[in-house]
Amino acid sequence: SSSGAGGQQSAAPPASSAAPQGSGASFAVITHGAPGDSFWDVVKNGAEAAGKQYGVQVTYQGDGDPAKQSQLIDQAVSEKVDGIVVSMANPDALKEAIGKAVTAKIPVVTINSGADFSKQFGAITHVGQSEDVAGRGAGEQLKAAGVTKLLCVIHEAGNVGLDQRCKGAEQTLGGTVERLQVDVSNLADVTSKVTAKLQSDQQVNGVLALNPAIAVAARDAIKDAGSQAKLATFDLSADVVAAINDGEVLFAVDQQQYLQGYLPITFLNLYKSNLNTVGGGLPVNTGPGFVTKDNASQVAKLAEAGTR
Amino acid sequence: MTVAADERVARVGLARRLLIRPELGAVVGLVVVFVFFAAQSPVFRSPDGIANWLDPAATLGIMAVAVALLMIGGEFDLSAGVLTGTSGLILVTLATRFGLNVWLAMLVGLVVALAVGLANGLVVTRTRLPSFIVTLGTFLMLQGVNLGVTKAITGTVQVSGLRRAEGFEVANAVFAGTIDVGGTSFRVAIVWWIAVTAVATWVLMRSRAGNWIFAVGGNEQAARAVGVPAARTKIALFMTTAFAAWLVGSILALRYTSVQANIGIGQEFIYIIAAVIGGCLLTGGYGSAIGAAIGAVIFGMADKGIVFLGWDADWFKFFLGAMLLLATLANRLVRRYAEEVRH
Amino acid sequence: MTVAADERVARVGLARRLLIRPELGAVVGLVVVFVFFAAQSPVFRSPDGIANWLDPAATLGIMAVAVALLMIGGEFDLSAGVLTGTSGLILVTLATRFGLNVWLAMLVGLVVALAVGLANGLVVTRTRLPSFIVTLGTFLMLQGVNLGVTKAITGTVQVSGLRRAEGFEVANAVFAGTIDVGGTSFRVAIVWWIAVTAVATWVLMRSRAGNWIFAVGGNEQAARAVGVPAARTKIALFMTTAFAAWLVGSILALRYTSVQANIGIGQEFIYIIAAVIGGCLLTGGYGSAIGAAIGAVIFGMADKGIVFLGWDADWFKFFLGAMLLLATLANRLVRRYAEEVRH
Amino acid sequence: MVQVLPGRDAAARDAGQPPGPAVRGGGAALTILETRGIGKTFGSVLALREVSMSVAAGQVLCVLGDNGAGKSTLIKILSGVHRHDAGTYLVDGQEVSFASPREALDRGIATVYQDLAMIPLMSVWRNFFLGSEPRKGLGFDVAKARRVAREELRAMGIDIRDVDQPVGTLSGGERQSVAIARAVHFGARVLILDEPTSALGVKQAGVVLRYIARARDRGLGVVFITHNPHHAFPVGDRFLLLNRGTSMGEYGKDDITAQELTALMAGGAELEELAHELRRE
Amino acid sequence: MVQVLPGRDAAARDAGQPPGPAVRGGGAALTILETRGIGKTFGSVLALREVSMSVAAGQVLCVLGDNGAGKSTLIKILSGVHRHDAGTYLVDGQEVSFASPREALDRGIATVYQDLAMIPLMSVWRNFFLGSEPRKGLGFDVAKARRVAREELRAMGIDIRDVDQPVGTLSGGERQSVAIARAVHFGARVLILDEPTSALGVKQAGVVLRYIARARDRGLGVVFITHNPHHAFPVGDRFLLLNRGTSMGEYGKDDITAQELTALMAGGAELEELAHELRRE
Ligand SMILES: Nc1ncnc2c1ncn2[C@@H]1O[C@H](COP(=O)(O)OP(=O)(O)OP(=O)(O)O)[C@@H](O)[C@H]1O
Ligand SMILES: Nc1ncnc2c1ncn2[C@@H]1O[C@H](COP(=O)(O)OP(=O)(O)OP(=O)(O)O)[C@@H](O)[C@H]1O
Ligand SMILES: [Mg+2]
Ligand SMILES: [Mg+2]
Repeated sequence: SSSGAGGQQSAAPPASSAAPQGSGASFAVITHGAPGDSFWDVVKNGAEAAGKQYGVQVTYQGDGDPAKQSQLIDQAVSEKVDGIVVSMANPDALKEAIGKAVTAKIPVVTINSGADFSKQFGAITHVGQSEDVAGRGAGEQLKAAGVTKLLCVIHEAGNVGLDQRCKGAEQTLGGTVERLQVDVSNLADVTSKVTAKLQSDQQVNGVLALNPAIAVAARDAIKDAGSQAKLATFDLSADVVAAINDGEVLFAVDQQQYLQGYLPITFLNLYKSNLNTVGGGLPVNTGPGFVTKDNASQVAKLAEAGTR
Repeated sequence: MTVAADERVARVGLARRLLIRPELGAVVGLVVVFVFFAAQSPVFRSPDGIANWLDPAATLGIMAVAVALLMIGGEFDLSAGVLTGTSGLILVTLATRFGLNVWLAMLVGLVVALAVGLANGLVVTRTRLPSFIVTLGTFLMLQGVNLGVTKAITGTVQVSGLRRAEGFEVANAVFAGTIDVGGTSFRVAIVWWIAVTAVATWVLMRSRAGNWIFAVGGNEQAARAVGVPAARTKIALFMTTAFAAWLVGSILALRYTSVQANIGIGQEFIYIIAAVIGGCLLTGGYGSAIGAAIGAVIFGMADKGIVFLGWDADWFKFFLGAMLLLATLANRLVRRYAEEVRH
Repeated sequence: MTVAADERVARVGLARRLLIRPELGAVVGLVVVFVFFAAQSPVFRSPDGIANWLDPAATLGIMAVAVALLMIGGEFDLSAGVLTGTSGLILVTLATRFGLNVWLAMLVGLVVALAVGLANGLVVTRTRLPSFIVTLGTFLMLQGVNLGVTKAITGTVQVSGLRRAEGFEVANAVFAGTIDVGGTSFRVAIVWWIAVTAVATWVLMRSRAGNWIFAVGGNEQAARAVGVPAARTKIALFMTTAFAAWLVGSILALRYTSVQANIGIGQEFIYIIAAVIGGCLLTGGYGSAIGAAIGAVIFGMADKGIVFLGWDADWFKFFLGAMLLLATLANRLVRRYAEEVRH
Repeated sequence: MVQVLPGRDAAARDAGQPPGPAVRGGGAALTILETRGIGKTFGSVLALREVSMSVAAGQVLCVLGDNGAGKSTLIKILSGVHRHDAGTYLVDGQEVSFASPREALDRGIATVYQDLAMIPLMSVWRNFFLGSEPRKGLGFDVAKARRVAREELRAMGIDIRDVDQPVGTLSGGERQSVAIARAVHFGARVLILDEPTSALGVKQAGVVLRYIARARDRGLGVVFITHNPHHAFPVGDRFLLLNRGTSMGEYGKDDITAQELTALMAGGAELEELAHELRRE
Repeated sequence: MVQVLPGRDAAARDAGQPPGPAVRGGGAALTILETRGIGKTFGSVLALREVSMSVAAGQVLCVLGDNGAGKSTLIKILSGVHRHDAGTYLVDGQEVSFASPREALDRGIATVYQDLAMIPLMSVWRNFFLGSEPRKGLGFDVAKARRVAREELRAMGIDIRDVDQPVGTLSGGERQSVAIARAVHFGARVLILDEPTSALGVKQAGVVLRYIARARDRGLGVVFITHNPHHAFPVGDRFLLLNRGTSMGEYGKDDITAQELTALMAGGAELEELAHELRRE
């Protein structure tokens, strides 16, 4: 409810509005998000928008396997890019690769998770909001809405980020949190599993989806099961915004991940041209924000455009 | 001399004779899994519960039946899962971004899906590369297309808003609606699934094409040698799978009114699993459509049953694996009892 | 009469005779893909770039070679990918949470991995269920175990901190270190990969076991009929795959010093893909270890080459699929030229 | 090695190009199949070189030769499984190059192959009608297929317990009988049989020979491969001798005696002689 | 149907239980294999019922019978492919029930199967030594395997171009020759041959018959299945007749003439007669 959507929005003007400086620099964004993941797609959009604006080349890659992610960093190092943006879901695994980049004098900005290790690994700054902080925020909101038993729907078993979101919610909710594993590539299956859970456990009075598509499927499930459970979700889509407007979804956690793509490119560009660093080693926080019925209509268009 | 009077044939009970059929072995697996969950969870065996686990079994079943035909014909289609996504994306994109009528958008989706199936079939039969590798190529390429095109058109990884499209209401009722049976609403997809299974069974058992399918899967060279149009049969099978993918993709798109670009990835193996549980041989030439349909139910029941029992989600996959293994084993033991050493 | 003088044998060029070997077909695919990327990206062909794409090719290659042996023997192992995760999790968990020496923890991991391989082999040979379905069961069950045990012990879905464990330095150098060649550091995994390929090739071509592997994959009944210990051969193959999974799991764990519970899921198919690109038949009885190793390089080059070219990540899968298809097609065309109609 | 009787060879070749039509049953025989200097290479293997032959309606051509002589390869070219890569192949005087066995079948050429026989997992009746299923409406007339398959097999002296049995569980001879019964049932103009009697009992082999004679009398051309001179001589009208991939000449029945034929096939070693040798220890 | 000569049957059965040892080559013959009332059922199919037989060292037992009589099933029980489900099976007087062909091989029983022959994708020499690879250090003595395979085949009159050729590309007879050469090479005490001559040319078949005689003379017991009376009579010492899964009796060579044997095998129809019939149109 505190995201101040309008204000943040001006940070992402259309690419043509500022004259590109055309430094010819190239930056690599390497995240732990699988291609096609709706959260990370917005990060990608942010980074690319910044790249266009500054006239720098931005490449985006993502892989949930830390080994693959570190190989992507190695590749960027051998390509001698001018800066690397990396999300650290698994800092231990990336330590060596990031170390190599730092040794090669390539500036690194860490994003999303891994704030605690950012400075230690030699990154110039950290931009983001760790997943468990976002999860804690969601837990608080749900608690305020009276949820005592929450179903946290995990659509990718073993994904660190998703696990951290659930854990964060667990810490602040105060009630019990049950996990449910579903298969994100088969929504009929998601609906049916959430329904099954709601049918067999009448105590559940809250559902937390970690992906907008799951949220839509869970909404149907709540209807099918005739349950009164409250539904909240991470991240936005046009459908979710509509559902929030209709009161079917209580709120959506909005990490404003657009900034996690946009800002690091800005910082790296400034670092390259002007040796600026931001935050003095302290992380730059991008959220969490919440989209509720109050501000849903404002962000609806933006979500549809892929910037929220 | 009538066959029954042949002194070289031992008298065998009806039960044993029935159990020899591939699908009836699967029925045993079905019963085992059903009893297991039904005994422990009253919700599981309630009409509402049944409607619930039959729903995903239906969409899985439609695909499993088509994939089973293809497997009997000796080929795989790894692109089938992603193609459901492609069909859905085409439907929603055309209807919402280009203002096409839903039915017209579905037609375009069908044409594209059939074209993909045709391409798979042509490449497999022309190059004689294994279909596993060819459709793997298609699988990866379609994944890229789904994501790339969706992003290019919408700027996000999903398209939505089908509800407002023209013609949605009727199409939704036909493909994604529900029917009331004794106060419980069942998904209409179940009807489609039964229809697909019935047609596939008829084709396999009672049509010339069915004979050809078994033959090209059992021994393609021998089949060609007696004049079976092997290439045409295989191409038709790939197109059948593509058709099923279009049907399922449309059902899901109409139901959720939005489609994500990564939908269907990984499902291709679930289809194959359901077909194998239902008694299809991976090497081709053997299996049944009803078996595959039952395999889908077994998978669906095990998948949902674990949730009904409320077992720890972290161990979900463990139970699922154990359950599938047990169901297949029960199937196999029964068939072995029925046929003894026959292989 | 010497063979060369037989009037029924046409003279055939050396090139053609070489190209008949399964692995030399794959070499052509390799050259095609390499030239494609090297022509466009200087980094790709630089020593650093080569070290880059050889690194994932090495771990993939170790698995692909083992999986190729198993496929030549007529079986699949879908649990191989997850088993790399299991081995790594055991290593890191025992070394960090229970204070075991790294070497001891690796030994425990090896014992567990071999036990899983043995179990796969026993169930497949005893029940005569298709290995696809048996190892699918193991795959799911191991997934559940990986997640369930990791969560139970650490409370999260990953374990880390191996760097501080006793014995880490040496083990890391042996399994996950780098070697300098002309100023470029190559991963030591490449050496392991070459060693595994060499041993596997020797076994296949020059040992009795190799003869048995081809035979059980080509026609198990016929092989049994001439006295080949088919069950023992298959069990040994499953254990070989498990061994490779342990090796790769340990290499990755020592290198990244942490393991996520979902690691390795989905990799099983990449192994099979690499083996098939390298010329293995999915139906068994044909293939080579070197071919599989080359298949891994082709996959690794395509996978990393696309990134070097800086193509849009959204379309990544599309290019990957097209590349694999082209590489396999090149391989096939060359082999067909070499053998003409022989099938 | 096959030892060719000197003189005969050339004579037969002269006489046989083109072969004089064998008049039989009152009708003038027409040449249906003919090859001229046909050849086939597999990779580096020259399986067949420069073979010329012809079959007329109402005529039985026996193809004889050692193992690996190229008999099956010739058959497979005639029936469209392989495409020849040298020479010409004429059907009804028209040059052809079949892309698939379907095309040969459509010309009325039915074949029993030595090694491409059956689909083991399919039932007997499905195998029997494979590729030529009787229709009933849109579908496959299953009842008719079952009945005809059973009857045809019974007529051959093979009493299958159950036509629903998978072919893979039949005995070797039973399986071969199914293939022969099928070819005879569907053979329209030419019947090609590659060692059809090899796995058959004496009685069943006799039935097959009778079938061949009957097909011949009905005016079909028959190409018959066998290693058994006792089977070849009674039904053959002409004898094509292959050796190591090339033709050693085509003989008319009147040019050759049964003894000479046996001698040719056995390469000089007589079975009678062998019998003596075997008794001595 | 096989028509059994009346009286003979019972007489032979009396005389044959247990069979008198055939003295040959000066040594006293020992019974190696023996079955007593053996039977086998496949699902509902009774393939073999109550069959008793025996083979002694230095003796050739011919198993004769119509297609589907159960000959191959009997062979497969003897060589450990199937397990019998009735009666007893004795090797060297000891009751056995082989779990795998390996066990039979270890007892010196080598078999040529009718349908379980070769691995098509494997080369000739690999197939030849499959299951009994010559060692060289830790590995497989490839050079020796190649050489021996080529030599053994040449000795059979099969001149394979290239022992590296996949078996699947050999002709039917060449493939069968490889199986026979292998069994002869590895046969230690008993040689079982299921229709070994069916796909062979006259010359090659003669070589196989000579092999059988030679094995017999070396003191091996031989079980030989054939449909060709011209092959059976010269080498057989005893003749076991099967019909529709049951034994019709076991005959000594002296109890039966070649003519009677042919008559038994053909079920009364003589080939000579048939030849006449075939000439008439
Ligand atoms: N696909 C193939 N690839 C390579 N060589 C082949 C192929 N098919 C046949 N040959 C070779 O061609 C030769 C002729 O084979 P073919 O099968 O025609 O012999 P055949 O006369 O039928 O012998 P048989 O009497 O033993 O059946 C054989 O030596 C065989 O090895
Ligand atoms: N696995 C099996 N399942 C069912 N029936 C079988 C199986 N194996 C053999 N039979 C049946 O048993 C009978 C005997 O078969 P077998 O192969 O022993 O005959 P055979 O005497 O060798 O005949 P042939 O001379 O034709 O080779 C046949 O009728 C066959 O159909
Ligand atoms: Mg032949
Ligand atoms: Mg037999």
